Amino acid sequence: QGRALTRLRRHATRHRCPAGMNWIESARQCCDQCPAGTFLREPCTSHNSSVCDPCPTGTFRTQPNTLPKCQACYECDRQAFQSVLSNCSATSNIACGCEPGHFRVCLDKSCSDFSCQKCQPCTGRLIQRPCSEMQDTVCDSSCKPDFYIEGGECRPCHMSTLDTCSKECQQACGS
Amino acid sequence: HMPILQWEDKRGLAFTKNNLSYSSNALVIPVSGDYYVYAQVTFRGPIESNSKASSVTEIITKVTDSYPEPTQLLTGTKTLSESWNGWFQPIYLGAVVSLEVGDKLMVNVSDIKLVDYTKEHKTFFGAFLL
Amino acid sequence: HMPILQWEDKRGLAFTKNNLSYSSNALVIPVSGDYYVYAQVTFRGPIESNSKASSVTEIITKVTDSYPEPTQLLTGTKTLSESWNGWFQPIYLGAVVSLEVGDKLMVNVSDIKLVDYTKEHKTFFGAFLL
Amino acid sequence: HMPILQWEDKRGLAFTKNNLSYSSNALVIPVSGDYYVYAQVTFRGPIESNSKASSVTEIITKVTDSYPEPTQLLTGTKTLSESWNGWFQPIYLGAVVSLEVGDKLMVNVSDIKLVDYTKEHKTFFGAFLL
Repeated sequence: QGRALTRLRRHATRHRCPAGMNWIESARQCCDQCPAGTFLREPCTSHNSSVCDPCPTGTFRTQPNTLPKCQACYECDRQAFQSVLSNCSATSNIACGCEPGHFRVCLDKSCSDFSCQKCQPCTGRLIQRPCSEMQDTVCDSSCKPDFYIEGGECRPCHMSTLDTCSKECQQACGS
Repeated sequence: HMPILQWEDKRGLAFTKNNLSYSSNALVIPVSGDYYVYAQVTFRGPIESNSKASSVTEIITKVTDSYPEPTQLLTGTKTLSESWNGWFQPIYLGAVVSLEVGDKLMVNVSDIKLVDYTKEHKTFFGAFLL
Repeated sequence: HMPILQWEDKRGLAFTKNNLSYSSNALVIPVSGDYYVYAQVTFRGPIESNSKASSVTEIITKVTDSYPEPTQLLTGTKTLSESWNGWFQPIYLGAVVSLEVGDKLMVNVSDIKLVDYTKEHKTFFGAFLL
Repeated sequence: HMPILQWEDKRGLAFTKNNLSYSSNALVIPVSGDYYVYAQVTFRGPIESNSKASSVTEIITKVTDSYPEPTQLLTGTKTLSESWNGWFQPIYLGAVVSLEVGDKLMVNVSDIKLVDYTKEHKTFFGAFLL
């Protein structure tokens, strides 16, 4: 019995409220939730309902709630090449992406935190897959025509001179 | 969301008192008020799986029964420029937050396999009412 | 002196109470006593300007009307060995200091452009009376 | 054991009160209870001796008359990937621990020569009763 009791006690402290309402400790009763985009300025009383106020600018609430404050909007890291995909509104946080010519380097699997890194240029190579929001450019492993490989870089044939034209250079650029 | 750390709440240096209880990976707030909440996670690597972690992140999160989304309270995120042999990286977080009775506090990490859980004095989590 | 950080003191997780007020970038001490003062700044880079930061520094400073020079209370300074792609580096500071009514607490940083101000749970500042 | 740091307890920002005293490198606990204990050590190198430190460690330790072995309460350990020119690395630790009257708290470090003791706001140690 002791065991059942402890389990019971656990539930007794959790107050059950009808859907769309939450238990408010200070009011000692269930109150209506405030809609998304607002917060609970004053809990309900036995004779009047919850007082909800709109989230002040720079804050938001995505869900119906009985919370005393709204959440502060994030900001996009403009100095680190982030761009604004959608602004913060009363019901949704700001969404950030990367500026053109940059891709996301995720800090964790959910990629909620990321830095924006410059896409690699495929100098002297064909582009296998262009740079996208989530991935760097994929360059062809071999050089474009009229380019030769040297130290992992593709160099234009016209830049080479007779004595600097290595074996690879001669193969790619002809005599 | 990121994986949640599990904690020892009785043995060794660990303890809970004044109704601040620990259940299903969370500290449960017994009375509304301002709390100083803190946590340190020591990360270490590389581990055998070849996943080259480029960064580690620790987040103290609040979950409220009455709201479906967790709130991130404190975050420490550090990129790793360590070479391939063994590395250690502690991240400490602590601040005052306003909490309501019934709120639950948890610690999330970017990769649970990188957490050094071997010694209680290297990775720890707590809160006290002001 | 190093640049002073500006803080949000009302929206989101931020709050002030018991007359500990925030004005012109400083927490103003309402009553003399010992306070636990803390701050975390998350630094990140590189940023587009080509300045290659070799280190980052965070200092919690006290300014008193009765003394012209600010006093450095807590300092965290870390060299950076990061490579060219994105890096993150949090610095947390916290300690007990004796303060007089009217003292002002501020956070200075080595380079304001390197501060990650994008999320309130990554960079924060506070104090409480013991 | 690792070397023990010595502290200034009177001059500058340092102070002790309410019978929390400092003697022979340790804070002495005057009354049993839960304390928030914290310490930051700023390490820096390389120093002239050619010992290439690969990591730095800070440990807050408790010594009790009634038990011969010291207890490690909090540990921060960080590998160093710094290059050969000057590096700085702060380690902050803080948590609530249950202490008995007469317990002694000390700070041990992996290498005393690497500790930056030049400024009181870079390396500090303290505790307060909850």
